[in-house]
Formats: sequence, C-alpha cells, structure tokens
Amino acid sequence: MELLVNIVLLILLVATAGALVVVRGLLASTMLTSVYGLLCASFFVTMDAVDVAFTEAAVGAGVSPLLLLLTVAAIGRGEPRPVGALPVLAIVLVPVTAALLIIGTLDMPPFGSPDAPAHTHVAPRYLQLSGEEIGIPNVVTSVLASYRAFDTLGEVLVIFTAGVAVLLILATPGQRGSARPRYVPDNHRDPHTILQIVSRILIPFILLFALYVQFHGEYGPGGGFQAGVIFASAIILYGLLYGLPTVCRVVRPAVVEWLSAVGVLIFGITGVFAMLSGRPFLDYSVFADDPVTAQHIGILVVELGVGITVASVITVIYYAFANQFETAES
Amino acid sequence: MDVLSYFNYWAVVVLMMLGFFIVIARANLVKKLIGLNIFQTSVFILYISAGKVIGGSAPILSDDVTLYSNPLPHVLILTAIVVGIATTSVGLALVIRIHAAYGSVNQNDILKQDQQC
Amino acid sequence: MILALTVIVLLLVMVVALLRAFAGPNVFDRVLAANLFGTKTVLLIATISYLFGSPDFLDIALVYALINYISVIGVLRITELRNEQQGADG
Amino acid sequence: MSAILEPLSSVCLLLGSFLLLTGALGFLRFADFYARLHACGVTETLATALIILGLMLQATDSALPQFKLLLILLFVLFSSPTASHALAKAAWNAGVRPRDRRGRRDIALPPGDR
Amino acid sequence: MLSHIALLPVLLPLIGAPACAILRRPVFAWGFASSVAALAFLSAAILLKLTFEHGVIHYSLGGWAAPWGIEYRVDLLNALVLLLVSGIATTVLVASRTSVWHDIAENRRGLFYVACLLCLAGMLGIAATGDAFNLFVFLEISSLSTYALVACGRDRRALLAAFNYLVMGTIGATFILIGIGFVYMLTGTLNMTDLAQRLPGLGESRTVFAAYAFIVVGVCLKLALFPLHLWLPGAYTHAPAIVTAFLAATSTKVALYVLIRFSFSVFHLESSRLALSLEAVFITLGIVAVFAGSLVAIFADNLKRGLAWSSIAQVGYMTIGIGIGTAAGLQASLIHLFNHALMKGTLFLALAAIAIQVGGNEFSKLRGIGRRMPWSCAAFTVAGISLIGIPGTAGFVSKWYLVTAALAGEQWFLVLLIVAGSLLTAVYIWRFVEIAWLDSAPEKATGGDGEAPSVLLAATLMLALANIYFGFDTRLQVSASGGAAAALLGEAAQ
Repeated sequence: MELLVNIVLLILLVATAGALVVVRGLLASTMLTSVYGLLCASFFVTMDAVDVAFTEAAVGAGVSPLLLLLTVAAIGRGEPRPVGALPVLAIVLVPVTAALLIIGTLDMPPFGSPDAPAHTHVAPRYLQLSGEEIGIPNVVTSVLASYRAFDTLGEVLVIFTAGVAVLLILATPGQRGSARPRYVPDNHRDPHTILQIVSRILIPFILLFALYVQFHGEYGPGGGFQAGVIFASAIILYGLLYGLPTVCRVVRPAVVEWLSAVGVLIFGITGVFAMLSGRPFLDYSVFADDPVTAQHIGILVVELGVGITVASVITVIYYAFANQFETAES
Repeated sequence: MDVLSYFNYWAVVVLMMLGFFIVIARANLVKKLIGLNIFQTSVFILYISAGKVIGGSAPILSDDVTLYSNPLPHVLILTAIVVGIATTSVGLALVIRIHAAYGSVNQNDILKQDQQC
Repeated sequence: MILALTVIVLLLVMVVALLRAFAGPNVFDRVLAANLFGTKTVLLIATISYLFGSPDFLDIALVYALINYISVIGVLRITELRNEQQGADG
Repeated sequence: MSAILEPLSSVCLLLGSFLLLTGALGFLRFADFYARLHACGVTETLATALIILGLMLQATDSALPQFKLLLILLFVLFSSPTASHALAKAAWNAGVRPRDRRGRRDIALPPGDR
Repeated sequence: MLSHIALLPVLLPLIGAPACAILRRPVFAWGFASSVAALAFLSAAILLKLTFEHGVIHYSLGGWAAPWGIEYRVDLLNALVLLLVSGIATTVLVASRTSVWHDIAENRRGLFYVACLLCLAGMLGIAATGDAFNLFVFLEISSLSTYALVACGRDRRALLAAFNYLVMGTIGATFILIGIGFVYMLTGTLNMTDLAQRLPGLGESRTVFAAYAFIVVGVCLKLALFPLHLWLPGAYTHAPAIVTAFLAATSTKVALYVLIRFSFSVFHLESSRLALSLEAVFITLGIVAVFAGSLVAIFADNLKRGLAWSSIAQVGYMTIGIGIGTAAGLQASLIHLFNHALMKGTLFLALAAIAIQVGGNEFSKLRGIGRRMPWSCAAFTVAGISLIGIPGTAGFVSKWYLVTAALAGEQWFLVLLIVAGSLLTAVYIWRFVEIAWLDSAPEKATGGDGEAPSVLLAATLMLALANIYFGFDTRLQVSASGGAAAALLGEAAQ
C-alpha cells in the first residue's frame, strides 16, 4: 500500500513537471509550481521524511509561488512568445546528462534495503546514541543542531546572504537599502471585508502555531526553519490584505533587517561561547555541567537564532518584492 | 520487485531531465528559474529516497519502534531546500531589475537589444 | 481497509484536480484546481498517518491547510492588483 | 464502546469518499467556472468534515491526534469557504461571467449585475 | 586560542558579515570589512606556519569525532589557498574605497561590503572544510554573494551577466550535490578522508565514475574551464572594477582547489584505471582553453573583457598541470594558482584606477594613458610581463615548473604548445603597452588630476612588487606546493 501511494505520487510529479514544460503562461506555471511543491511534500511524508515535508510544504508550496507571483505581477503577465526553434543545445545536453545519470543509478543499492551502506556506516550512531548523548526524540533536529551544527550555521548564512543579495539588487535609489515604502493610498475599490475579518481571526493562531513549531522541534517535526517560514507567511498574509504601508508600520523594515543580522549572530555567538573556554567551536557542553541539559540549552538557543533569521529574511525579501510591485502601481 | 526497487531513481532521472530541458530550452527568464527549481527538487527526491528504509518509520525515537529511516539525508535536504529558495529569490530579484532595465524578460529580445546599442 | 479505500479515492481526486489544472481554460480554473489540490493533500496526509500508524504527522497536515489558504489569498490579491495596474496604465 | 465507533467511522469515511468522488466528477465535467466552484466547494467543506470525523473516531491510544484533527477541522472550516468566496469575487472582478449548460454563450444576467 | 587557529580564518568573516550589516554608515563598513579581512589573513599566515611545522591540523567542530561531526583537516594545500584568498581579499578591500564610492550608489555601499565579507567567508569555508556537504553549503554562500556583487555593476548588462552566472552556477552546484549524493549512497559518509578510505574498496563501480563525472563537470562550471566558461566574460566585464579584481584573483583558484581535492584526495584519480583517459581530457581542454582564451583576448575591444578571456586561458594552464598527473605537474599547477592570483589582482586593480580616471576600459579611451597615469600603467606592465612569463617575474616561475614537468613526461608537443601560449599572451599585453605608452595622448585629455587615488595606487604597486619578489624568492610557494603535491599523491599511494 505504501509503495502504491509512493508510485502514484511520483507519476503525478512527473506529469506536473511535464505540464510545466508545455504550458506557456506565467500565471499558469506559478500554479503548477505550487502544485508541484505540494506533491513533493506529500512524497516526502510517504518517505518518512517528516521535517523535510514540513519545510518543503512551507517553502516549496508557500513562499516560492508567492515570490513568483509578485515577480509576475511586477513585470506584467509578459505575453507568451511563440515557441522558437527547438534549441540544438538542449537536444544534445539533456540526453548526455540523462545517460550519465542512468549510468550512475546502475550500481546503486536497491531502494529501501536496510543493509545499504548509507544505513550501516554513520547513521546508526545517530539513531542509537543520540538518545543518551542529546536526549531528544527527534533525531533529525539533534543531528541538525548538534552533530552537524556547522552545516546549519552555513545554511543560516545562506539565507542571510539571500536577504542581503535581494536588498542589494532591489534597493531602490534614495532608500538606505531597506524597502521603506512610499505611501501608496489604499485606493482599492473593495476593501475585502470578509477576507480581512477571517484573516484577523486566523493570524493570531498562525503565529501561535509558528511558536509551537519553533519550540516543539525536539519532540516532533518542526524547528527553526519551519517556524520562521510560518511566522513570515503570517506577516505576508497580513501584508497582502492590508497593503504594504500598513504592514510596514506594524513590522518596520529597518527592524526586520537588523533582526536578520542578529539571528545569525545569536547562532555564531553560542558557538564562540564554547571557544572561550577552550572547547571546539559550537560545542554546547559549556552551557551546563550535565552534558544532556547543556545540549538542550544549546539546541534551543541555536534553533531560536535560526527561526529569527529565517522569519526576518523572508519578510525582508517580501518587502523588497512588494515594494517593487507597489511602486509600479503608484 | 526489482523494477519497483529502482522506480524512484528512474522518476528522479526523468524529473531532472525535464527541469534541465526547461532551463536550457525556454527563453523566458522566469520559466528558466522554474526549471531550475524542478531540477533542484528532483535532487532532493534522490537523497530522500536513498534514505528510506522499507518498514522503517520516521526518525523520531519512540520505544515501540525499532527500525528507523536514515535521518542524515533529511538534514542535508533541509539545507538544500533553503539553498533552493535562496537562489530562486535572488534570481527573481534579478528578473525584476532586468525587466525594469530592458522592458522584457525574454532572453532573445534582451540579446537583440544588447547587440543594437 | 476503509482507510486504504479513502487514500485511493483521495489520490483519484488529486489526479482529477491535476487534469483540470492542465486543461483549465482560464487562470481561475487553475487556481481552483490548486486550491482543491491543497485541501486534498491535507486529507491525504492525515489519512496516511493513521494508515501507517504514526499519528504525529498531523502537524504537517495543519501546515498544508495554512499554506494553502495563504497561497490562494496571495494569488487572488495579486491578480486583482495586477488587473487594476493594467487597467491603470492599460 | 469501540463496537459502535468502528462502523460509525467506516460509514463517515465511506460517505466522505463518495462525496469526494461526486464533487471531483462535477469539478471535471461542469461547463463553466462557477458551477465548478460549487462542485469543488462541496468537496472542500462537507466531504473534508466527514473524513476528518471518520478519522477522529478511529481508536488511538492517546487523545492528542483527536485534538490535532479537531484543530485541522476548525481551520479548514474557516479557511475553505473564505478561499472559495475570494476566488469567486476575484473571478467576477476579472470579468468571468456564468455560461449556459454547453459553455458557449453567457447567460443573460439581470441588468443590475452586469 | 592557538588550538582554534584552524577555524579562525573562516570564523572571522563568517561572524564579521552580519556584524558589518548592523553598522549604519558605509565608511565604518569599509573599515570593518578590511580589518576583518586583515585579521583573517594574519590567522591564515599563522596557520600556514603551523602546517609547515606540524603537517596536518585537525579541528572537529562541535566536539564530535570525524565521520559523525564535521571536521576541518587543514594541510599545506588548504593553508596555501587560505593564505592566498585572504591576502588578496585584504589588499582589494583596503584599496576599494574610492573605486566603490565611484561605482556603487550611496545606499548600497554598506550592503556591498557585507556581500564582500560573505563571499570571503564562503571561499575560505570551501578552502578549509574537510566535509563534502559543508563544502557545498559554503560554495552556495560564496556563489549567492558573487551574483549580487556582479549585479551591482553600473551597466544594465551586468544584470543579465549576473542572471546567466546564477543559472550556470546553480546548475554546477546541483551537479556537485548529485555527485556527493551518489558517493554518500555508496559509502554512507560525507567526511572526505573517510570517503577516500572507503571508495577504493568499491572497485570500479559505475556509480563512482558517474559521481566523479558530475563533480568534475560541476566544479569545471565554477572554474570556467573552456567548454563551460560562457558566464565568465560577461560577469567579469560588467561587474564593478573592485568585484572583478576580487573574483578574478580568488574564485577560480578556490574552484581549482576543489577540483584537485576531489580528484586526488577523494577519488584517487591517478590510481583508477581511467587515469590515462581523464588526464588526456584535462590536457586537451587545457590547451584548447589556452588558445581560445588568448586569441579572443587579442581581438577584444575592451581591455577588461580581454583580461577576462586571458583568465580563461590561464585556467587552461592550471588544468594542463593537473593533466600531466605527476607530482611535478601538480606542483606546477599549484604554483601557477598562486602566481596567477598575484598577476590578475594587479592587472584588475590597475584597471580599476584607470576606470576612475578615464571612465571606461575600452582601448579607444586608453590612448596615451601611460603619460597621465605613469605608476598605474607601470604596475600593469609589470604584471603583464609576469603574465607572459619573462624571467625575473612570478609568471616565469610557474611556466618554468610547468615546462619541466612536461619535459619530465617527455611530452614535447605539450612544451611547444605552452611556449606558443605564452607568445599569444605577449601579443595582447604588447597591444596595451603600445597604446598606453607609445600613442600620443589626445589633446582634449578629459581633465582628471592624473594618477590613481593613493590607497588604490599603493595596493596596485604592492601587488606588482609581489609579482617580482615571488619571481626571485620562490621558497614560499614552491615549498608549500611541493609539500602539498607530494601529500596529495603520497596519501593516495598508501
């Protein structure tokens, strides 16, 4: 039964990707990208990758179609061009890469076999010892925040770089690099009363759910990234309905940019803490004498740093994109 | 059972090639980014299906479960998803600026404008 | 057994939603298909977690519903603003 | 006690699945956008509620899944109708008008609603 | 503090970047960025001295042992690249003030320096890490910040160049991710030394070959080796002058380090049965790159575009060094890696100075520039001579070691091609010398108070002198690269 769901989802994924090759309009492609993200997230659930499904749903089906939409809106629909001659480069390159990939899959261990090398060398230690060494049930969070914490620091830096890069590219002249919006009068004819009322009821629960996900990361699926994305999507929902100037008054752009830098520093400083007392970088055993509670404190603080950075960077990117769009309108 | 055991990997290959084709064949810059997104997502599927153990459950320690799926690919893919969204957002920011500067998002028009001036 | 049947029906509905997403004459049909797809995924995840006996997946189902709502609202608000913009300078 | 719950949950799930199928069929076959929106609305609210109810009646050791399912049900019941409403309003503003059964001509609307 | 020295060069810019983002005023950002780069350079120098004395330095992050946690394993090769990248970064950042104030809009300068620090952190992270996936993450950090830096160019074509660079760079990075995924599936580990021990045990499995192929193609995309170089000319030409100076001297070098590390340390290229065919591929691609790059550089109308194509040619020389396959060839490649950074750093810094005075890099604008900017053009000419490889300069040392390595392998035809390549380089350098010094300056000299701003001039002259100094005192780069090459081929032999 599990295999059936897995195969059907894969077929749907390939069908959506095929449709994306064929479909011409940008709005239609955005919709299909959103469907593709949802399918991908469901596939990850059937593959027992719970945290990854969480993130892919929040990012792949939530944030990236939204950014695509803002771009499509800012550039206007962009008239679909007639398909040019099929480029010869594609006809040559794609089969060559496909052949190389197929060669690659020939000697791979069969799918799902428990004695594949990947499951017998490094991973068993995480599964067996993380219970005593770190003491939290969600092994993915313990590997993410403790065993390979430097990877996560690198990743937080990637999302911070994306924020800096978007601001550097989209910073409209005259602003100190932040999307301080010029006042756009709320001249939308219909104020969407129903949407605003319902959203006003839902947004507090979404923010509460984001905090739950942030601090529930040790026991079930969740953690800094997912919480950050959900927090940012609540702000984006508020921004969509009440317009950019209102949301900029609630969550000021300068503060959000400052927070994205502070989040990375929180993560970095917790690492440097260990160096001051001679332990290697990002070694949490300095926070408390009992090693397990030290790990808990370390992971909690680190996940908080991740959550702050991800939430503020996605909000910064939304402001930069929405600001482009609103100026085009005024 | 042999065909099924490699089905995941064949699907990954097909998805990768569809994404790669969109990136190369389509002239619209936004479509290129969507193709890039598909190309990256198919690599995630490759990693995650490599981490799956048939009969194993999600890597959340609970006493009644003995066989778990491999948690390491999940950690790697959490990082890769964030890298994917970072690249997409920077790419889309560039597309907006290119549209503002050239008035079009079609690569052929842009190259024509470049050759003229 | 009934859970397996529900999963199959849900997959079927998702296939139908995809067909409409591909064929849909205008954009709003595709938006509707994406919305339907989102809610069905919520149900699929909930049913799967019960079928495979690990009911702590339900947080993900809640996130799906939340993300689905936000993306539909996002699509509609932005297509609306864009129509006004094209109306304004059209 | 569980003797009653088990068949009740099966009945709910079966009813929910049936409604899903009919809704999906309508979504595929109906002529114009608003008819499809109606068909899709049915599946989103009633069928979802039935299936979640059916899942809640399933026996589980701790009560946490039931509470989470209740949260999901509440959220879906809040967000789905709003989404359908927003979709209909956006389509109407964008100029999509209801068509007749074979989807060719626009239905003549009372002057006020043009 | 000394026990953390292996991590310091990476940690300083890594923590420095967000800290720099908090500073409000751009002048502080410039000062802060250059001091962080200088500190990183200092710690990299200490690290190199330690690797000379103690050989390999291990540093396990988070306190977890090697295959389970992430581990830094710094040997001579890492330390050399770390020193080179942080040294060039310090010089360029210190000299960047006037050029950035000239090129970049006022509200973007603060963020510009944050992006520079992030790019530096990414590159140092790649050069220092001992974990394959960590390398991918830091590769992504340096690439993303590079796309933003290139997009800061004044010309609208910089945006398109940045977009093409983004698409090709992401495809390259994803290829590397696929390669790492295949290798992870076969061995179960991500630590490079652990991989090196477990891969030979798999024998000649096709998946290992596919993994190596994917990683090499991905890295060659980043390295801009000939068939995969399409993004480089546009990116280097339209990027701001300081960004081109920074990237030309560092990013291709780090990519070359990754190619060498994966080929020799992880996949043991020389002991696999495909060794001969792969080395032949490297040599042919290298030669094609040398000739294609040099020929296009000769006919380029814009000096900056010419130098970008010359970079592609020089990357070809380094790949020839790898293709020779012996320890001498590898050493020659590493020496050229070191010297090329010095040459290109000087050339592009001189161009930055010229661009400020003349407002462009087209040859038509450079007529008689030698008289108006004598020192900058002198530095340019010295670096040009070093590029050709005339005795007494660093370029000669790398060409010399490359030729002796080729001679040792009795590849006469290769020696001929290398010398021919140098002659082509001489043509396009002479083209500049002729226009700058021999042509008469146009009467309506567009004002400009002559020489470049003092700090930029000082940096250019310092790098030019370094070219000459390392032409004579070759102890540093020869011993370091010799030790590294021996270690690379040695550890494979165990």
